[in-house]
Amino acid sequence: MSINFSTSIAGRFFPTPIFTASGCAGSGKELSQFFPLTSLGAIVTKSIMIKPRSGRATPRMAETPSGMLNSIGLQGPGIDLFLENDIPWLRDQGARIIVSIAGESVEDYAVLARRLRNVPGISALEVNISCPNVENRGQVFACDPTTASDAISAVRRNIGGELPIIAKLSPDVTDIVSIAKSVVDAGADGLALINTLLGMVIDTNSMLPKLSQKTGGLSGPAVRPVAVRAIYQVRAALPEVPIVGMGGVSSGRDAFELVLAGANAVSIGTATFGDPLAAMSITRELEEIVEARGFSNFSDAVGYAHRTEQA
Amino acid sequence: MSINFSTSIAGRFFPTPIFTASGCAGSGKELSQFFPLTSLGAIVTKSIMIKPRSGRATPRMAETPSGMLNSIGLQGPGIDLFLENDIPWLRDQGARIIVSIAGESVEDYAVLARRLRNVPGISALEVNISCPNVENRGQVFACDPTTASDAISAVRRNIGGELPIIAKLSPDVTDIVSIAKSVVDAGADGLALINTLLGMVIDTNSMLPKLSQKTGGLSGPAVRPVAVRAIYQVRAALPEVPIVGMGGVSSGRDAFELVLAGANAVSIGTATFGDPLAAMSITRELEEIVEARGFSNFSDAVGYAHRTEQA
Amino acid sequence: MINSKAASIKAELISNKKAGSYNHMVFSVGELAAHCKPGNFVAIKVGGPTSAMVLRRAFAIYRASMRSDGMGLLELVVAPYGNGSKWLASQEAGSVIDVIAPLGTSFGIPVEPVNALLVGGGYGSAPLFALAETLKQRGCRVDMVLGASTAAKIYAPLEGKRSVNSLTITTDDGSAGTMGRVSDVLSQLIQENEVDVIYSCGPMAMLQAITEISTAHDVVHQCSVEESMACGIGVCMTCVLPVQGDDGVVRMTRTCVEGPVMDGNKVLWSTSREIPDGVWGK
Amino acid sequence: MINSKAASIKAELISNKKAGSYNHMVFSVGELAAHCKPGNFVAIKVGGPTSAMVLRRAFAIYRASMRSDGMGLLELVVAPYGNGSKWLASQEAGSVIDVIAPLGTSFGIPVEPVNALLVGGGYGSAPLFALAETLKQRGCRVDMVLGASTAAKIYAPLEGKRSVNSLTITTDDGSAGTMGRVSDVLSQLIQENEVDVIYSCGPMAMLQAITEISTAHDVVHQCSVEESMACGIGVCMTCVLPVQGDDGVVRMTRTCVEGPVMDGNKVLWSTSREIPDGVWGK
Ligand SMILES: Cc1cc2nc3c(=O)[nH]c(=O)nc-3n(C[C@H](O)[C@H](O)[C@H](O)COP(=O)(O)OP(=O)(O)OC[C@H]3O[C@@H](n4cnc5c(N)ncnc54)[C@H](O)[C@@H]3O)c2cc1C
Ligand SMILES: Cc1cc2nc3c(=O)[nH]c(=O)nc-3n(C[C@H](O)[C@H](O)[C@H](O)COP(=O)(O)OP(=O)(O)OC[C@H]3O[C@@H](n4cnc5c(N)ncnc54)[C@H](O)[C@@H]3O)c2cc1C
Ligand SMILES: Cc1cc2nc3c(=O)[nH]c(=O)nc-3n(C[C@H](O)[C@H](O)[C@H](O)COP(=O)(O)O)c2cc1C
Ligand SMILES: Cc1cc2nc3c(=O)[nH]c(=O)nc-3n(C[C@H](O)[C@H](O)[C@H](O)COP(=O)(O)O)c2cc1C
Ligand code: FES
Ligand code: FES
Repeated sequence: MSINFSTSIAGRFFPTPIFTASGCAGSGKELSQFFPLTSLGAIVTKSIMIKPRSGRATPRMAETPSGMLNSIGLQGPGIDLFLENDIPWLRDQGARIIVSIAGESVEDYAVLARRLRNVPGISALEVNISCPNVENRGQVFACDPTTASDAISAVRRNIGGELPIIAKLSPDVTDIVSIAKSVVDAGADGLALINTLLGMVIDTNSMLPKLSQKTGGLSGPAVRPVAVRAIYQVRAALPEVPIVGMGGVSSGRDAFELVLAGANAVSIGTATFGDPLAAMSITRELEEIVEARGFSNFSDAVGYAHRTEQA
Repeated sequence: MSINFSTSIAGRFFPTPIFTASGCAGSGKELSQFFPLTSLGAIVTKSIMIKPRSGRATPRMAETPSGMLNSIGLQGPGIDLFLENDIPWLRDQGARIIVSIAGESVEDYAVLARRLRNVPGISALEVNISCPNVENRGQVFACDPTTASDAISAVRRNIGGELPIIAKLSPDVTDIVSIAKSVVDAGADGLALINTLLGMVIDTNSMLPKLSQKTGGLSGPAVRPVAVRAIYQVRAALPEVPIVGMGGVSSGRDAFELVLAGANAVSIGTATFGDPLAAMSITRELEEIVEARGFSNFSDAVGYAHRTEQA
Repeated sequence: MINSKAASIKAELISNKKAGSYNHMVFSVGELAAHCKPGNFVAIKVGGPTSAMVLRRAFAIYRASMRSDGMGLLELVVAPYGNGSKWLASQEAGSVIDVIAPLGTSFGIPVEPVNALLVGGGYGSAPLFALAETLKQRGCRVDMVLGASTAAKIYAPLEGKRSVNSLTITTDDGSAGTMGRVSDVLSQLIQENEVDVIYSCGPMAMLQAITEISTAHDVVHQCSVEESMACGIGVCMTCVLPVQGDDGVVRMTRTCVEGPVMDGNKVLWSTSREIPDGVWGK
Repeated sequence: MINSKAASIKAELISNKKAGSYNHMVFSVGELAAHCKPGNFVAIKVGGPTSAMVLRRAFAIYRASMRSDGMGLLELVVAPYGNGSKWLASQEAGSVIDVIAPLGTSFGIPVEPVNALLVGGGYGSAPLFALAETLKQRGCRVDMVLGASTAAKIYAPLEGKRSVNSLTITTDDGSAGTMGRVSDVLSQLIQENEVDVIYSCGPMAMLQAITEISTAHDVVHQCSVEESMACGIGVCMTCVLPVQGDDGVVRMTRTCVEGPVMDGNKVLWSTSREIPDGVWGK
C-alpha cells in the first residue's frame, strides 16, 4: 500500500498510529514473542510509580458483557528497576517508547518527571492522573480541573523542554472538556482518552462484590461509544491538541471510528487479552480502511467526522 | 413458590419488584399483547412533557457491543393527551402506574407536578432530570447538585403530600452520591439509578456520527457494571432511601446483582427490545434465585452485598 | 396497535440456500404462517446466547404458507451484510431460531381488479412475489420492476416470475436488464399499463423517487419502508418517519406498527436528518 | 518470560465426547503438540465472532501427542460451567477453534526415580495422567488421589488409571471411594508409600490444604494453581499470587507465566482478599 500511514504527536513521529495501551502490554517483553515491537507505532508502558508496588489483592478482574473490570492497582517494580531493566531492553528492540507514570501526590509526579527527563530513547510521557490523591481524601486527580492541572504542572516544571507530555483523562467526570482544557493550560502537549470507567460486578453466588477492591475499571468494546463521544467532544473544543484515543478498539473499523472522532493515534488495550496479535491485525485493517476511503495521508482522516460543523 | 416477593418504595406496595424502564415500554399498550400488565410490579411510562413533542430526527439509534445508543428526544403527546388516553387505559388494565415526567425548565417540572397531583391511580412520580435545562445553557439538570435539587424541589412543592417522588439520576457525573444527597434533601422519596451514559457512534461508511443528534444515550448490558457501582455507592451513602435500579438487566441473575447492590426494585429497559417477554422471564428467574439463596423475604436481599461493611 | 396476531416463537430452520447474493431461508412456524400477510415482517434474535448484539433484526416475509400436512412455513430472503444478517445466513438447517411474527401492516389488496405495478429494490423484491400472487388471484394485472446495483442482487426466483404479466429489470452497472435505476423506467410503464396502484419495497431513496413519480401521475403508492428498528413492536420510538395522518397533521410515526407498509404520498420524505417544519410537536 | 513455544493457531476440533460431568475434547494442533508438557495450559477464544465474551478461557492440557501419521493432537477435559465453557463444550467436531498453546510452566520431572503422589480435584485430574505416564517412564512409583464433590465429577479414564500404582478416590457425598476430602487421606498415603514429591492440581483451597500437609511431612509439593486469568500471556497482571522468590522476597507473581505449576511451599496461601503483610511493594 502506498498511503502515508505515519502520525505525529506533539512533534514526535510514529510510523504507524497504533500503540499499545498502558497496563495492557506490560513492558513489551511478552508481546515481542508474537511480533516485533518495531511494528507498533509505540509501546506505552504500564504506569510506573516511584516505589515498587504490590497492587491489589485478587480477584482483580471480572469479565462483563463486551468488556471487563480490573483493579490491578498499579502493580509494578518502581521507577528505579524500570529504568534499569525495561527501558534498556525496549531501546535494544528499537521500539518507540511512551512511558506512563502515576503518582499519589503532586510531588510524586514531579519526582517521576525528574527521573525521566534525561533518559534517552523515550518518545513521550503519558501522565496517568486517574489515581487517588492521598493528599486530597483519595479523590482522583483527573476528576477535578484543579488537581488534574496541578499534577500536569508538576510534570511540566520538572520534565524540561524536550519530552512531550500526554495527559491521560478519566471519563468519570461531568465535563471532560473542562478537564482537558485545564491540563492543556497546565502544559500538556497532548491528551490520552479514555481511561477506564468506574464499575462493579457482584458475584451472585457469594453475594459479594467480585473484586477484592469492590470497584474496578471498565474497559473493552462496551465502553467504545463513551470513548468516541469523549474524543469527539475534546477534538471539537481543542482542535489543535493531539489525541491518543483508546477504549474498546478491537478491529481496524473500531480504530477508524476513533480516528474519525479525532484521535491522532489509537491505543489497543483489552483487545490484546483476547488476541496477542490484535495490535497487528488492527494496524493492517486500519491501513486498508483509510486507503479504501480514499485518504492518501492518514492524518487527513483524523477528525474527519467533524467536517459538517466546519462547513 | 412461597417467598414474599413484594417490595415497597416510599410506602407504596408492589407485588413484584420488576418494573419497566421509562421509554422502553411506551404506555404499556403494545406489551399488553404479550402479557397482562398486572404481572409487572409497575409500569413506568415514557417521560412525558407539557407539550406534544416530535423528538429528534432519525437515525435515532445505533447498536453497540452489548448495548445501544438512542436519541429519541422524548417524543410524546404531551401531558393533556397522556392524561386523557394513557392513564385511563392503564387504570382499566389494573396496572400499577409510575408516571415519568421531564421538563426543560424548573417551571416545567412544577407545572407537570400540579397536573398530576390529583390524578387517581398513580403509585409514584419518576422525575427524569437527565434533560437539558434551556434556562442554563442546555446543561443537564442531573449533572449539577443545585439544578438537580431545583427541579426536585419544584415537584415537591407542587405535588402535595400524597405521591412519592422518585428522582432519576444520570451516571454522567463526577460524584453521583453528592447529586443523590442533594435531591433527597430537596424532597425526593426515592432514587432511580441509572439513566443512560452519553455516547457516540460514528458510521465508518459515511464517516459521520450515526445519530442525527450526534450523541445518544448508551444502555444495555454494556453499562450494567456502571449501574451496579452507582447503586452500591448510593445505597452505602443513603441506606434508608429506596432505589429503583436499572441498567443492562436482561436476566434474573442480572436483576439479582442490582438487588444485592441495593435496588429495592429493578426496571427493565433495553432487554424488552430483544425480547418483549423479558420482564416476565426476569421476574420468574429472580424469584427463583432469591428463594434458592435462602431468602424468605425479597426485601432481605436488598443491599445484601454490603454486609461485610456492616459487620 | 401492533399486529394482533404477533407472537414470539422458536422456529426450526428447515432450509437455507444461496440465491445470488442472498440466502433463501425457510422456517417451520406452525399456525403462525396462516396469519402472515404480504408486507408483514418478522423480528429475529441474532447471534446466539452469548451474543453482543442486543437487538433483533427485521426481515420482510417473502412467503408464508400452510402445507397440506399442516406444517406452517415462513420464508425469508436475507442479504448477508453485517454481523446480524451474516450470523443468520450462516445458520444450518435444524437450528432453532427465535422469531416474532407477524409484525406490522400489510399491503392493501383492492376489492376490484386493478392494474398494479410492483417495484422492488435489492432484497426489497422479497415481499412482492406473495403480493403478486394475491393480486393475480383477485384478477389484477401485475407488472413488476426490480432494480439493484448488479445482477447478483436481483432476487427473482423462477416461480415468482410466473405470477407477473411482465418483469422489467434495471441494474446500476447494466449487468442485467436496463442500465439505470427503477425510477428511470417507471413513467413509461405507468402509462403503457395504465397503472392504478404502485406497490414498492426497497431503499428509502428509491421509495422517495417513486413517490415523486406516483404523485406526478396521480397513482396510489403503497410502499414498505425500512427505518432501523430497535424493538419492532412499537415501544422504543426509533423507527419513526414524518407521516401525514387522516386529520392532516404530520406526526413522527412508528413504521413498525403503522408500517412498514404506508401510503407513500403521505410520507414526508427527507434526507436532511432534521425534523421537517410543521411536524406535530417540533 | 512466557512459554517460548507459545503460538496462536486455529485448531480443528476432532472429537467432543461426554465423560461424566465433563467433555473430553480433542483438537488437531499440528507441530505444537510436540511442545506441550504436562502442566502447560492453553488459552481458548470462546463465543464465536460476535461474542460478548472478550477474554480467553484457560484449560489445562490433558494430553498432547504426535500421531504416527504426523497429526498433532491436543486433548482437554472441559467442565461446562458458565458461558465460556458451555460454549466450548457445545462445539461440534469440525469446528475451528482459536487456541494459544502451550502456555505456562510444566511439572518438574525428577532425574532420579522417586515416589510420587499425584493429587487432583475435579477437572484438576486432567493434567495428572500425562504426568503419571512420564513419571512411570522415569521409573517412579506413582500413586494417585482424586477427589470431587460427587462421583460424576471424578475424571479418571481407564487408560489413565493403568499408569498408576494405586488410585484412591474421595467424594464429599461418598458416592464413590472414601467419603471426605483428598486431604483426609494424604498423610497416610505419604507415609505408606514413602512419598518424596506431591504433584497437585485442583481448587485453591485444596492446594492450600495439601501444602499444609506437605510442609508437615517435609515433602516437595508442586501444584498447578488456578487464578482467574484475563490474558494468559503475562501482560495484564490479573492472575497473581503472593509467592516467595529465590531471594526470599514475596512478590505478587503472575501464575500464567511463572505458573500455573509452582512450588506450593513458596505460595502464601490466603483467603482474606488482602495482600499479606511483607509482600514486596505493599
Ligand atoms: C421492515 C424491515 C424489513 C427488512 N427486510 C429485510 C429482508 O427481507 N432481507 C434483509 O436481508 N434485510 C431486511 N431488513 C434489514 C435487516 O433488518 C438488517 O438491517 C440487515 O440484515 C442488516 O443487519 P446486520 O446486523 O447484518 O447489519 P448491521 O451491522 O446492523 O448494519 C445495519 C446497517 O447497515 C445498513 N444495511 C443493512 N442491510 C444492508 C445491505 N444489504 N446493503 C447495504 N446496507 C445495508 C442498514 O441500513 C443499517 O444502517 C429489513 C429491515 C426492516 C426494518
Ligand atoms: C490454569 C488454568 C487451568 C484451567 N484448566 C481447566 C480445565 O482443564 N478444565 C476446565 O473445565 N476448566 C479449567 N479452567 C477454568 C476455565 O478457565 C474457566 O474458568 C471455566 O471454564 C469457567 O469459564 P466460564 O466462561 O464457563 O465461566 P465464567 O462465567 O467465566 O465463570 C467463571 C467463574 O466460575 C468459577 N468456576 C469455573 N469453573 C467452575 C466449576 N467447574 N465449578 C465451579 N466454579 C467454577 C471460576 O472460579 C470463576 O469465578 C482452568 C483455569 C485456569 C486458570
Ligand atoms: C488490566 C488493565 C490494566 C490497566 N492498567 C493501566 C495503567 O497502568 N495505566 C493506565 O493509564 N491505564 C491502564 N489501563 C487502562 C487502559 O490503558 C485503557 O485506557 C483502557 O483499558 C481502555 O482501553 P481498552 O478498552 O482498549 O482496554 C488498564 C486497563 C486494563 C484492562
Ligand atoms: C429507547 C430508549 C428510550 C428511553 N427513554 C427514556 C425516557 O423517556 N425517560 C427516562 O427517564 N429514561 C429513558 N430511557 C432510559 C431507560 O429508562 C433506562 O434508564 C436505561 O435505558 C438503562 O436501562 P437498560 O439498560 O435496561 O435499558 C430510555 C432508554 C432507551 C433505550
Ligand atoms: S422499532 Fe421500536 S417503536 Fe418501532
Ligand atoms: S493472565 Fe494476564 S498476566 Fe497472567
